[in-house]
Amino acid sequence: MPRLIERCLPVLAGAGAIALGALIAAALLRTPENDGAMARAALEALPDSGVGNPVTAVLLNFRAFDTLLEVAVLLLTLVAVWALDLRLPRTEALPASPVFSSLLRISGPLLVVIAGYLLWVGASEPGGAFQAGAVLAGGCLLLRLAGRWNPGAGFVRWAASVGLLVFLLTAIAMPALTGGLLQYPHASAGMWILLIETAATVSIAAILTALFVAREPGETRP
Amino acid sequence: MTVTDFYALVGVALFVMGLSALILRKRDLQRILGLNIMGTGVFMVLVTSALGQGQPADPVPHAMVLTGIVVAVSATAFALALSLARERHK
Amino acid sequence: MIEWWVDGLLGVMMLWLAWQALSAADLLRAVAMFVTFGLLVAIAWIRLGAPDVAIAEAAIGAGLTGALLLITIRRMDDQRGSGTQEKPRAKAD
Amino acid sequence: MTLWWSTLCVAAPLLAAVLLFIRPKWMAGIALVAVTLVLVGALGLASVLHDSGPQFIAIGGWGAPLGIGWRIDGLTVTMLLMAGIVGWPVTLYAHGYFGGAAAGRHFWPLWMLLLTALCSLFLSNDLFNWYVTLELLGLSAVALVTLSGKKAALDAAQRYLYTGLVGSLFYLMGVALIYNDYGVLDLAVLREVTEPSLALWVALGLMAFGLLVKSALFPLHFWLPAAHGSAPAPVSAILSALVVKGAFYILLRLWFDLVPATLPDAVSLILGGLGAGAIIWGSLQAIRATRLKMLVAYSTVAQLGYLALFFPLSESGQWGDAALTGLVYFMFAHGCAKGAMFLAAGNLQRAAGHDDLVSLAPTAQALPVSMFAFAIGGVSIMGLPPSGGFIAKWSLLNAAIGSGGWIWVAVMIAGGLLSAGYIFRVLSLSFSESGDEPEPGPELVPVAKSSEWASLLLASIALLLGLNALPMLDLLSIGLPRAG
Repeated sequence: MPRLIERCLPVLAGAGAIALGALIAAALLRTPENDGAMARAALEALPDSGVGNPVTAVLLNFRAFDTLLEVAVLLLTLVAVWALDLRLPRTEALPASPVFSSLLRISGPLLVVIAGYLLWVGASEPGGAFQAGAVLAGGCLLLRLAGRWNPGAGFVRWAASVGLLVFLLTAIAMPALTGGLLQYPHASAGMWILLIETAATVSIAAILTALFVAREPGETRP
Repeated sequence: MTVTDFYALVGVALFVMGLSALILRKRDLQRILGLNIMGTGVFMVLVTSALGQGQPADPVPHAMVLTGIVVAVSATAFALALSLARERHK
Repeated sequence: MIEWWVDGLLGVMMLWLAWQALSAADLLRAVAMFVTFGLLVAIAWIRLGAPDVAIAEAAIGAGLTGALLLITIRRMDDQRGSGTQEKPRAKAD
Repeated sequence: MTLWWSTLCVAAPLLAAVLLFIRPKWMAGIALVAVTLVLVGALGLASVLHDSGPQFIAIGGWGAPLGIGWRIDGLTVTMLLMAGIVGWPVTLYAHGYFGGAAAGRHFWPLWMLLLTALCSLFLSNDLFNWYVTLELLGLSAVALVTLSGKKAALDAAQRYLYTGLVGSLFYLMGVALIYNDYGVLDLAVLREVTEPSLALWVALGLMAFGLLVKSALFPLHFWLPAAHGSAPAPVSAILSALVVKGAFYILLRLWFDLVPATLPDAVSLILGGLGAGAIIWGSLQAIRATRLKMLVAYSTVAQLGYLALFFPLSESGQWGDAALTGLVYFMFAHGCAKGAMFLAAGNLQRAAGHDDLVSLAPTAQALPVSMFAFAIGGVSIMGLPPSGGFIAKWSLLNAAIGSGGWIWVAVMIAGGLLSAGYIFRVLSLSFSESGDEPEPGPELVPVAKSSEWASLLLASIALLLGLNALPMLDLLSIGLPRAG
């Protein structure tokens, strides 16, 4: 009996999946697209958001609460991975080679510059904290893999959490300034967003790097 | 059928492909790939919903997908670490 | 007409690569297929007018996820290879 | 004031999580303060509600449809109170349970993030914001399960993780379909604009499936017993008492605001049927269980079935309100009772080093406080007076009788008898005379007094809910949601 089920499962799963796909496809194609009211609302509010890139405006202003929780998801993942206590070997550095180190000398600073550019330009053009953080994480990883950089436990913890901390403190400070949660003062909205994004970039880079390393700093085990 | 519809259908196909892989595959890594491809399918349906009739693109779905991508990489990192931890206990 | 060619080809390629990533017996090959898939998805985002998403997809969805997958495969091999596994110790019940 | 109280519920645990992450040494003190603040926030909201009715908060000052809104009515505040009231003893308990152990270092930030997710979920009224809270909730729950570090827990955690992620993606696909159709995420706006269509039905189906997987309704419960049974005891309590209710809460909101009145009766009948299946199947598995924590976990599967019984009952006109009252009271009472039972079971397991039912008697007799807590929790689970479980089941039963749903009446009575079966089994095994002094059993590990009293505290609240039900029922009735 179990063998029969095992043999039938691919067929059943395939048929079920196709039926499900057909149903969703029918639902998608049968309906007219929405009338774009949300797009209009977002673009109308854009001048008041403090930034020029509509996606950044949604992420850091209109729906900033989503993003706050999302940064919390990142921090959560780091704790979760550390809690698994993977006991990886202490050194996973790549063997030193002249080619690699000269590559590093060029690409390290370059990645930092690109990250800074993405962060800055995100206010008005495509880009922003997440993209910048990911690029910065790439740079940090290269440095770590080359054995050039091994930050201490305290540094990693602060860097990983500063984004969430700044974001949260800003969110709860706003009611005193404007009377609304996560509601920035009109004149300085852009500045607040840049502050949050800068802190978030540092944290995203730190967390993504630490997720890759997967080893809790300050662990005493050899 | 418009180009937008076409991409939406590709998204639906990716969703069901990822789902079936998750059910049928045995190895952790393949199932994690399945989850990621399933997620990409949902994101594609979301992004196509940003394109109305001749209007400028709606930024809200783009922001949702950005959030989704970050959540997906978090979940992937955790899932990979978890399967590594299970491997050690074998 | 040209437009349709680009999008049609892109869509078919994405589906094929996803299929390959999910069915390859060799995990390294599967990851390679997945990363390529991610890059094509990034192009699709540009075609759909979502450049912000495209940058994030290329950097995070393809790049970082790919790196995580690769290092995990390597760590799995290391763990299986080294016979000196320490006995796991329970931390609490 | 509404803004401050509701912000407190989210910001206090989140800030605590960050601080505990930066400085793991601070541990329990900060967590206990944060949970207390959640409770204070929930009580503050209750008083605001009492004075001026349901409230809305537009985060960022944008308002629907552009911004995210918080909706605060009796249901919201009851759930927030549940989180605070269950969370407080659990935090106290975890302090004794983890002590200085390494696992505790990770427990505290994870638990605080879970509480943040839960409070945000209860406050929110936005389809996509719910997705983010669901992910935060689900990932922190899975991470907490892994803390025991045992193979069984890691296997259960993986299954829990994959199932939860599939559930989230189904939910998100449903959200995508709705957004494609209406371009709105705020539930209050959607309530006004949605009309029955194929897309709406498919979207609701996808979302409901994802949420039912996450709230473990039979037969989608397959991941629950192992995860809840193998987690560290305070985590089991959190998962059974609170986490499964997060997804169900969203389902309930969708039911009232998004499901059109033209829903075929068959759908609610099927949901009720699944609930009946859960009650019977889960109870039978609990009766057959050989380990105490597995017994309690299967009891959760059974009790979650009662939540699904609500759907056919809510269709029954004037009895709908009674059914909703019963349902919410049920969630609250089950949270307290089940939390207490898991905490008590954890004490027994900690003391004996195992939780095999047959050899539990000496341990049970050495820990009278914990056994007493387990018994009181059991009284509420069985639905005997005077307990919160009694009030809840009484309301549900009333609604079923009033609307002539005799099948549901029969199922509820059968469920009550079956739950008495597994709970008395534990009690009789525990208090059975050890007879002619068997082998001088292994030394018992001492259990922290605070852990014993924490389980009793939670159990007493389950009892108190039955002794003084009126304030709670009043609160609940403020802005009671109605289908429309």
